[in-house]
Amino acid sequence: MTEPKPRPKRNLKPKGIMLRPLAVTLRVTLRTTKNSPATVLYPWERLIIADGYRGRPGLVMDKCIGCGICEKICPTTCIELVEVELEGKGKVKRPQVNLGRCMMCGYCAEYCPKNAMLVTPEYELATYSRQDLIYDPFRLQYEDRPGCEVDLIEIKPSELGTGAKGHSIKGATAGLRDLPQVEDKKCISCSKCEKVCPADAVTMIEVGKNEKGRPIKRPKFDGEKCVACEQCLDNCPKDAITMKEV
Amino acid sequence: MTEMWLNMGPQHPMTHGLWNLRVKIDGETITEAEPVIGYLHRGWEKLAEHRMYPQIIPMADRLCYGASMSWSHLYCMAAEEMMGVEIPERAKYIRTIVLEAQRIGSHLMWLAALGTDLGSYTIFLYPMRERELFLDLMQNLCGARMTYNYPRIGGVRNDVPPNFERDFTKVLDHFEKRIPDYEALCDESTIFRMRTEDVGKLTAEQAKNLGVTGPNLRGSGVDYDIRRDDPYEAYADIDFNVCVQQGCDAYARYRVRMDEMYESVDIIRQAIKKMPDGPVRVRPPRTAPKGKTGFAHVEDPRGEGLMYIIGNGDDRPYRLKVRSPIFVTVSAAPYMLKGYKVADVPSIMGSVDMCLGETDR
Amino acid sequence: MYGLYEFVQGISVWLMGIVGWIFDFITLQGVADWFRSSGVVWFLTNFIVALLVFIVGFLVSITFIWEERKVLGRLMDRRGTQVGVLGLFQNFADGLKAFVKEIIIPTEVDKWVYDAAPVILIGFSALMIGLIPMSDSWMLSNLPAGLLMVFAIFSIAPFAILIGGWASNNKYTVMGGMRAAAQLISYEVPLLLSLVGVVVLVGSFSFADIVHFQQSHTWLVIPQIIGFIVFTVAAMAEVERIPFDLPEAEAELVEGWMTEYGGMRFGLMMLSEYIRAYAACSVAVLLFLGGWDGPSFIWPEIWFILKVLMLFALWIWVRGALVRVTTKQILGLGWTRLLPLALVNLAVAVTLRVTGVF
Amino acid sequence: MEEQRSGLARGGLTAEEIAKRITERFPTGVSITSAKPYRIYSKVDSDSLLKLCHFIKDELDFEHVSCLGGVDWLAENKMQTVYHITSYANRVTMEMVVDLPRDKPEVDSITPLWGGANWHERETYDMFGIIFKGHPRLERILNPEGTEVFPFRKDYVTGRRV
Repeated sequence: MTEPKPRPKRNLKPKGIMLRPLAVTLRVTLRTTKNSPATVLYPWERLIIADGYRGRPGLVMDKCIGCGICEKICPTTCIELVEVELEGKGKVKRPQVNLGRCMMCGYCAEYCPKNAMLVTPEYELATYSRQDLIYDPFRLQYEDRPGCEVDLIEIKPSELGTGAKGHSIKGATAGLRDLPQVEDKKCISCSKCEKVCPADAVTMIEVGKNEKGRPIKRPKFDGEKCVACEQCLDNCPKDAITMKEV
Repeated sequence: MTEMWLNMGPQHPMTHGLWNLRVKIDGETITEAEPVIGYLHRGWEKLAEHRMYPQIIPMADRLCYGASMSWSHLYCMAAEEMMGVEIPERAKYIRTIVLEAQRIGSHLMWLAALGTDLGSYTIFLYPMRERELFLDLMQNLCGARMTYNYPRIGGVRNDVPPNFERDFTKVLDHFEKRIPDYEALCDESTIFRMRTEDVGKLTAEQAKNLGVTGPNLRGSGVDYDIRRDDPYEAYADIDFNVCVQQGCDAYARYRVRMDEMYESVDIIRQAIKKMPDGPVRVRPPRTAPKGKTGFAHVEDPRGEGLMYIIGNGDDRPYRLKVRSPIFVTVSAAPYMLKGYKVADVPSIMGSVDMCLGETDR
Repeated sequence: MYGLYEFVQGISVWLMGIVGWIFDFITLQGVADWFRSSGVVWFLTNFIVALLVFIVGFLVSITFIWEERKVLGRLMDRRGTQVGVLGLFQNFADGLKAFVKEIIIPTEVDKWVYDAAPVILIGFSALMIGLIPMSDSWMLSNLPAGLLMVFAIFSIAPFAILIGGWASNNKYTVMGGMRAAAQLISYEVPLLLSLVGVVVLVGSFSFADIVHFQQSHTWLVIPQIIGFIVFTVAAMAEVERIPFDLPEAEAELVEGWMTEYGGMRFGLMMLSEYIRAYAACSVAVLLFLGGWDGPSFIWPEIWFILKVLMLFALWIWVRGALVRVTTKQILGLGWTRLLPLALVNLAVAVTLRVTGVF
Repeated sequence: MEEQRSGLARGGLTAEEIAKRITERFPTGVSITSAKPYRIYSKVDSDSLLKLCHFIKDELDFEHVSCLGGVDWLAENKMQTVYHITSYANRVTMEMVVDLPRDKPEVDSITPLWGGANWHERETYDMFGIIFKGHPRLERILNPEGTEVFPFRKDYVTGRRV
């Protein structure tokens, strides 16, 4: 590598008092009079929206499993899981977004393990009242189309420099996600984790019987299905579950 | 009464944000000046202590709207230093490219603000017109126009879109032809030269001692640029000049920034050419050990930005300290202003490139 | 040529005839005679003529604002105002908005003076419109000293600015008023000196005489080019336009002497500025660019208005291209550059006169 | 190649050399944790801070205060001030950590040496209540005058209105 070449010095002394600024503005005037100016007549003309533009969040109801990762990662805590009645599923939890607080960072779509949260190209969101800014899960729905999903492709630190391609953490991701672990002594076999798990990744396995004859169950976590949402952690009555980082 | 205090701010066209410049004037000559800040204080550092590591990135974007990516990038660098994360080569190059694009955007906005300060709305609109092109590039890259949320601890959010190279090359070619327009409006206008030359003198000694950094420091003739002298990301592999002017006045500071725009264009071109293939994001640890510290400093468009971060054993930092360049530079304002006229205040403070979001934090 | 005055006089006589006939009909002979008397007709004629002249001048001033918005927009690569057809309704929308705004008077202002300043400004600006002829027929009166009169009125504005700034009880307005006073005083001298050349050549202060002189000889911009430049620069400073808008330098003095005025007071002050710009442009056209002189396929009034608008476009261009100067520089420019130039111009005029070229 | 561009070859001292000179000069009071290119990390006693600062300013060309901040360690019952001082000539940034007792956080001001530390020290006082002895004007800067709490201390209850 060579030392960079210094830039040629240009003569920037004012020539003819102030003729140059006048000439430049005149050139622009002639150009804008002939062609149209740089400004856009907004309601009639619009800027081109790029692929992956981050407008308001959108939700694909069928894909959502109600894991609550979006609620946890949201920096402004504008996402809240609310109970909704769904056909065929009964009462389930789905995200509701308060767009008055949303800053369109796209984290919910990025960290969503099922690509149920989307970034939509909708940006005209003004309403007349703050109530109207709260989008319930049904209003939040958006058609599931390519370009709105945000993929999260990462490599493990150990793979750095090995020429490894990234792995998407969405879909089947055994060994790429953090996995919960159960601490044997603390667990009281309550099966709560099995009930709250949104991805059906927890199965209670009988490992023996206690002195009263009741079965002792321990959860088994399925690495293929687990989405690392930490619902089991939060709901464990004895704090017996911890996350094991990959 | 021969002297009076004049409050320029907090609501004043000169201030570019919320701060108060109290000047004591004798007629129109400034005899004393006292910047008052804190109107925009949001407790950013305390807020960050209550956020998870990834959640701080969009917050860091809001430190400065002019060059938001350089702040979130700085946060990521500091966190990587603390966690000991290495990032992929390609991510380094992408970061270099967007940082330089941010630098151009920030400098364009500064030029625009300087234009309105000096009374020319034309100088406001021309740079803003070209800044729009860079916003469009960023929109293609990461989906947002101003607060990008693009760098991540361990890389960047996504790989560059298709046509990235073509778009950048086109915009840069167009932009490079536009810079002479600004120079014609500013450099080659006698009145602009009269307004900016020999005002706001800050000698090299003063500038060093008062902690003035970045283009303001180089305008005082000190040859120091963190990009070259403490290289981060891919700057070590790229050839560029450090723009230094010996004038020590507002015009020198202006000139440094204009030259830096040319340099940034060159840097982006080189980086695009050298960009390797590969992954762009390493999985970072979710938590950081307690008591582990790390700091990183970068050449922000406005000067030296530094973040010092301490881990807490869980997924939130224990302490995050931000050094904002303008916070220190504005403390040097009394030295720049003393002895000049009230009419020189806009050109002096305009040449400093104020940004209150990062100053008050 | 049928003049405006005669035309309106005819209408007045006709109108008064009708009114007189009505009073005749109801057998009020004395009242009818009074309405038909020459005094009433004379008054009505003058009233209507004055109204017409004022309205037309006023509309041209408003066109100035529109022109500034549009031309400045194109200079800056944008479209300018879009309200209504070609943005023509913007001024009326602005005026309406200014009218319905709440009248806010800051505490501890000197109320009488605070109220008087906009009145003085707009009043004398409107008076100036009346004094500027648009053609031989489109004028209120051919004053023998019309030029002097216009500039006497022109220099009353700094007084209003000064007292307005002082009465507002605000540091910015006081500084703005002081700057205005300093600037206007220093520019009054080159402004008037640059006109002396024309007066020397023509030998009259009357606008009509000056234009007739140019019609018979040549446009005075040719021998008096230095005077024209000096006049343009000085007039820009007088009207406080960028690059010379120090008294209202918004970057340092917020809005200068206008800071504390709001609503229609502010609207009137802005309007008076454009009226003053119109007056300055008109005087420049009358004195240097041949006034209403031009090929006769359109009316001379249209020629005049076109020339004035073209000259103002030049001002807008300068505004778009340049930045504001500082007090020190503006005073330096006035006293050390413009004043000697004006004197040179005067010397040229005297030489031309003495050698008998004109 | 990198060295050539970095300015280490421009006649400046390397970080290791600086660390050596500091340990020679200050056998006690200053402990260099690590030194690598462009970086020196050190822990300094609050008594020897000012002496060290004089030394590195006058003899080692450290011209610029990059950063100065405070840390409140509630559990360890101590406070820290952290200095990052840069040398333009040597291209080295040095981190100095000074431990202070939490009940009486006082440290010498370095503002007389570097004017750039002025507002940083004011801010640290404002947020942590650390007293900088010898500071020309130790007042509130970001918080309004008359605030009675130090909001960045860990025992400050967030959410409370002052």
